[in-house]
Amino acid sequence: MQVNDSKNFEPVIAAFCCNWCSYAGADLSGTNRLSYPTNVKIIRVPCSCRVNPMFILRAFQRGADGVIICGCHPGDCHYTSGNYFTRRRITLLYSMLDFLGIERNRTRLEWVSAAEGAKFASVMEQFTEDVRKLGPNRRLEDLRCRKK
Amino acid sequence: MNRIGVFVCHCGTNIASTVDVKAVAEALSHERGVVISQDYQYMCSESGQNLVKNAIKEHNLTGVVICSCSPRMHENTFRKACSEAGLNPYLVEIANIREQCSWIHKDITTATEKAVILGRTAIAKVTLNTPLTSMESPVVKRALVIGGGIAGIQSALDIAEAGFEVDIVEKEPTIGGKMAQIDKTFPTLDCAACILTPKMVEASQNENINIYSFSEVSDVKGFVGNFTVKIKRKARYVDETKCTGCGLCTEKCPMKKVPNEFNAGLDNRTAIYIPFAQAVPKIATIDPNYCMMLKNGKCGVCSKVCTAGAVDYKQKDEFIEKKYGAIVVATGYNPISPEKFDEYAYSQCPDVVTSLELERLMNAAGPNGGTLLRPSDKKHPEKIVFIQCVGSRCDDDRGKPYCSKICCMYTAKHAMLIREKYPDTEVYVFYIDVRTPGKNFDEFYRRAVEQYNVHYIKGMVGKVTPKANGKIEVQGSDMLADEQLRIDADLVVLAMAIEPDKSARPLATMLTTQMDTNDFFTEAHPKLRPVESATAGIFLSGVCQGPKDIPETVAQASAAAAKAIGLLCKNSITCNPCVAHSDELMCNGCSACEKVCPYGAITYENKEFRMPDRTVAVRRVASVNPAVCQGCGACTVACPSGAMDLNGFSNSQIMAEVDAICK
Amino acid sequence: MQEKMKQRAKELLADGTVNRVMGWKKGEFGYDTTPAVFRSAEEIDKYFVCDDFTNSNLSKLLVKESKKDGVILAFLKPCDTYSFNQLLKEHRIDREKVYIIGIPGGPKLDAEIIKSKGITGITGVKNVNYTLVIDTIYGEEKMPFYEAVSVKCKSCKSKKHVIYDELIGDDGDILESDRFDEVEKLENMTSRERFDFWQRELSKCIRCNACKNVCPACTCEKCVFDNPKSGIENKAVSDSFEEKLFHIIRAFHVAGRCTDCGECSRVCPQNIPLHLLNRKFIKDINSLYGEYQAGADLDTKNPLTDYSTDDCEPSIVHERGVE
Amino acid sequence: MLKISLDRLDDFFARVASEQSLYMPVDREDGQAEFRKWTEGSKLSQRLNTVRSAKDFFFPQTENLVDFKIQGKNIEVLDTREECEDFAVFGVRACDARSFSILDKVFLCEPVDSYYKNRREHGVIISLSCTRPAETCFCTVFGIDPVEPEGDISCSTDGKSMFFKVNTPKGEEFVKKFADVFEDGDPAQLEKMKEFSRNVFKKLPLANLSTDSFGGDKMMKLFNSPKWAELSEACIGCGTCTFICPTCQCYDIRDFKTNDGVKRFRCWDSCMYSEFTKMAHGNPRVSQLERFRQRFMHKLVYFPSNNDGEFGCVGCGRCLTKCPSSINIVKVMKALEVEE
Repeated sequence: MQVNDSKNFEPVIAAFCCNWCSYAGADLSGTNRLSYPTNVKIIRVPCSCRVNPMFILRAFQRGADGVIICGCHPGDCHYTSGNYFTRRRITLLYSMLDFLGIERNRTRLEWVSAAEGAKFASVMEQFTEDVRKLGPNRRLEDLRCRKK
Repeated sequence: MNRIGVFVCHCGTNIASTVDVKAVAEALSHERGVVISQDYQYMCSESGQNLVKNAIKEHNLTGVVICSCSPRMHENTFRKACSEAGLNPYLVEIANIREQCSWIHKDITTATEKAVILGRTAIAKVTLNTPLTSMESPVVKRALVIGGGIAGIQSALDIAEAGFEVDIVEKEPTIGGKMAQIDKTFPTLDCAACILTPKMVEASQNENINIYSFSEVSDVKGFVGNFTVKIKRKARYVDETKCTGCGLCTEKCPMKKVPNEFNAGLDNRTAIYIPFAQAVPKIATIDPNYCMMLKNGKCGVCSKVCTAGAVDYKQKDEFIEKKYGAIVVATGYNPISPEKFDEYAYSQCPDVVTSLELERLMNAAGPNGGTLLRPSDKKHPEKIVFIQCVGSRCDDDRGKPYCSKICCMYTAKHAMLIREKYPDTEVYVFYIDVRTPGKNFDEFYRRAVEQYNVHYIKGMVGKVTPKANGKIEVQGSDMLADEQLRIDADLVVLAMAIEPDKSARPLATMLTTQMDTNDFFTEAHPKLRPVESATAGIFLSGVCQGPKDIPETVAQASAAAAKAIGLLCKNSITCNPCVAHSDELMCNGCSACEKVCPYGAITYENKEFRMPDRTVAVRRVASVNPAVCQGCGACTVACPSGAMDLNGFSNSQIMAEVDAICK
Repeated sequence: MQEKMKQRAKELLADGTVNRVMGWKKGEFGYDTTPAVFRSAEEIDKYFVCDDFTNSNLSKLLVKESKKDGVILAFLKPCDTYSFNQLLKEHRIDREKVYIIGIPGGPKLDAEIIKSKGITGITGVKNVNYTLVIDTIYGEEKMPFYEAVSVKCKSCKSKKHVIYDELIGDDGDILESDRFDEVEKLENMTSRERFDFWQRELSKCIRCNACKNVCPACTCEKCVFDNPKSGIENKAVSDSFEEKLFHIIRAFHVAGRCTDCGECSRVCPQNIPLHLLNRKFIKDINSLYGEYQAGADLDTKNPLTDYSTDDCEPSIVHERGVE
Repeated sequence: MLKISLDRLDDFFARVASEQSLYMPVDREDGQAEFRKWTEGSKLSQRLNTVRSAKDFFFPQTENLVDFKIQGKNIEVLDTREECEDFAVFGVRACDARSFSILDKVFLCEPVDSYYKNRREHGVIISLSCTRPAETCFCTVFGIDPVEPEGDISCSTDGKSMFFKVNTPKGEEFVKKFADVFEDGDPAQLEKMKEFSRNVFKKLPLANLSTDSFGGDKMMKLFNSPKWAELSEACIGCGTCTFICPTCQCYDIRDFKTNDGVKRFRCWDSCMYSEFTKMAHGNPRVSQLERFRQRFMHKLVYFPSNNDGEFGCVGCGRCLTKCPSSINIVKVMKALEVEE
């Protein structure tokens, strides 16, 4: 059972993008005028391995309904190995969130290269839709930060 | 107190057509800390930049937010502009309202809303920005080349030509490496020695090059531009400064039963030896494992015959320490041992040889003076079978998963040379695939098949059995004809896979560079930075990075040299200030950060701390070398206490951005 | 056993091998033992105890003790040696300053379990052939030994000492344990059920920090939760989000380092099954990145500071089991 | 004397709960008890005590003090205080019942803590006498009679009925409000039971613990005792003892930044924590020894010194059960007493 608090629910999506691949991929999707929902707001990080689980939880606390992390494809990391660490950390974190009963589709990790503007747009489109279906984040929210 | 200036760019109509820039500027002007918020047609234009510069001066700004195109586009432009106006360039943040807003959204209302949020996010971050200064680190104008094969020699020569001092460290008594052992080279069939030895001589004569032969790197400290390397000069029991290389000692030495490595163990040398005639440096070396004087104190012949008085039985290993700005790794390769491949009967039959052994058998300076004879009975082989991919493209742990790349070509070379010199000899080659990409390579292979009638058989050899009559039965399958073959050969040649030299892994640890699972050094980027390691100042030359033939090796050696020269040309390196730093008071010294650092930028030291109870405690704490750190941030997440943080992308900055976005 | 330990401790004190002994001290009611440092044979004779209730893990205390002058003798149970090794691996303990005597492990008992059976007024507990004879002010009570075994000993992973200078008693083996059964049970629930389960459990948290302060993997000079600069510092749970944040981040910080000693659950005054969070990480690490036991040795890389190029993608989480 | 027969007790609870919030100890799945709001089907716990004490009702772990609403460059202060609704807490043991008088001394003296006072004025304490104490109980040491607990109303049972004794005007009002549920009963049997219970208390292992060595006048001698080092050695510096203690009353005031402003709240703090009383210059209590000493000195010396000899401990025994290292006030008292 999904709870939809309002019909016009617009999810807040925080997207962490690595500077070298995914942020550039997002730029490319802009250059090519490939639209994706305004719900997605990007935070630039040097590498996906900079994303601390604290940031992800913080986003949910502060009202995000979905968090997505994007990095270079495995093997293509600008810093050679960063995204491999990301992959392990985020897999374990997501598994833990799932274990605690947080909806799986609120979190995602995607590899988007600087050339994949179209992929970036479609990934964001899809993710926003998935989160929209889930409804507002209630299981991992901080009531003090709930929007009135 | 923050005094932030916000500058919203129209980018002509690029932004302004879908984002109400005036509304964005107005909305952001109410944010805390914002003292001026303006919009302008083209913020990146000179007049736009002047607008920013004037505002900085007029309002004494402590931070600047530019709402414009991607920071990948103009971040540097605005940083420079701010810097010119006296504001630290790292107090600038860009809100990307073009690529990530106006260009992808169509509805002005929602696009404007989003632009405001992106602007707020940048404001939230910039309030936490701190001024950063790029550090300058001096460069020692000397390079170290580790390995004196063709790769090392080429890199050294190129660097020396550019006017920089180079040291070559070679673990063998002579430079030259594998190429010195090779007879002819493909696809031109010119003599390897003829093209290599002049280079060796050139290296020894170049006044910028200093060769440490019979030496090994034992420790590396420091970082790009400033490495301190400890070199172990192994005792060769001959004074290098006195030995003239006359070779008299090697003639007189009574211990003549030492397997000769240079000839792949196919013949013997003396205990005091010079590896080969054109060795560089041409200095004798005593092999302590065989020298009777060193083993039991009886003999001393070499010392007696040496007119230069160069022999010194008391010599000890020596260590020297030198500073280098750049290091080129050229540690090369070795063929793997055929021992694990029992089915090919290498250990049972002397007439089953490896390709490198065949090179020596055919070489004029080899054990047979250049006449191809079977090792067992010194007879001329009439039927020779080559077996390809022994240990290459292998899916079990006896061999290597990769293609060794050079075997197809050198086998074609061998087959052709044999057919040329001994037309009565039949040559068979069992192969999985013949891979001949390269200039004039496929033509070369086709010549072997078409012109020299070498029998290429697509298939694997199942078993090699030495027979009583001296023949060797090779059982294999011909996959194209779909039949089993039995060939009674006189000589079987195994194209062994090649692997990185065993010294590479400990070296990689010392250099804090990365290696793949096969012990090949990992390049910084497989396509765009193929000759640099991920560790700044360490360059990769030759097969240590992956299987290569000679032309490729030389090309890469020169490329590595070019990169090293590029570094050595600088007087100092400007470091990216957005690097990690550790708060010593919080650091546990647990080593988690060090383990994830791809650059080896983190070291530990024991430091004294004054504790709250006024006692002094010694704690192990991490310190980041800002000249080596590239700012990826992997360590910041590995650190459980949060002692490690990243300049420019600090925990608090990113969290402030998260807060602003999720508001 | 206890007598042998006292004997050996006194010998080592006497011959100067060590100048302090770390063990446990008797309490008021025969079940409340306290970790303690003994400095003389007299103290040992008078107070030293090692019985069914000496279940606390001494490893973490050695972080502080190994910084003091002289060598300290520590009695470590098999599970404690894993914690010790892990601390050694993280450079938190000076090995030279600790003399380890490995002692047989549990199963150790938990007085809280005895009390939860309604037995109260306890003045002494005896183990008579695996029946507990409990003296109370209301008369004698009995209960089977195994019913009072503490949670951390119920699914013991190993009876083997991974580090020691000498042993008292025999060394045991690594055991096949059912320690992941409970985790699996939760995994098989629906997402909603899991959420309700943890919401109920974690809402009991009073943020006393006992789990954190007792944990041998939590030895940070300054914990992020105590550090105003970390951005997630807090002293009390003001919202159900914060209890989740605290326990997720804590489990994440000890992931790959937690030896599963079970101290967190033992000390939790609210009986929150905190060990399940850590075990979830251990189970995931084992199944996704290969078997790994923190503290088993000094060399194997922590799976979280290591990687393989063919690791699974996080989507594996989305694909498996029940949503 | 007012009574309700035990089989009608649930009706009484339902009746009270229909008019106001009623809290009482109920059993939890893990075999421990906690105070919960009464709902249909709630069963009064038979356990001696709850894990958390009853102080939560008047001094909750966290509590919002004031809000600041921030809009752009404007800040607005919002008073979030509201008049508390009437509520009753049933089943408070004698130790916890006494704790309120200790907390009152702290929070109701000038300047009065209006947040605490608000709750205190609207809460009725219905205490319950003890019949089956645990080995960890030592309330009698502090002059508490567990058979005649304090509180607005005190209850005791003779096995058949629950007897209600009204102690305060607030209790009087409560009884009046629900007068219809009470009967009149003969407490003869009850008095016998009480006598029996009193004898049980005399047999408790800690019954003879002495407070003679403590009090304000022993300050310097106790403060400088060399025993503290050894006593605090095993303290892991957690806040378990503090947070389950019915009399610990230290708190911190903090700000939480919400999306549109700041919530200022207070939360329990523990003198066992390394961050406690941290000031600009650092922390005056530099090691666990000082922190540990502070907690016990406060209960046994400073508090009585400021409050006419009343100790800051009620002998509930929670810290004896819950301390991860089994160090507690009794061990401290015994150790320091030996010295005397």
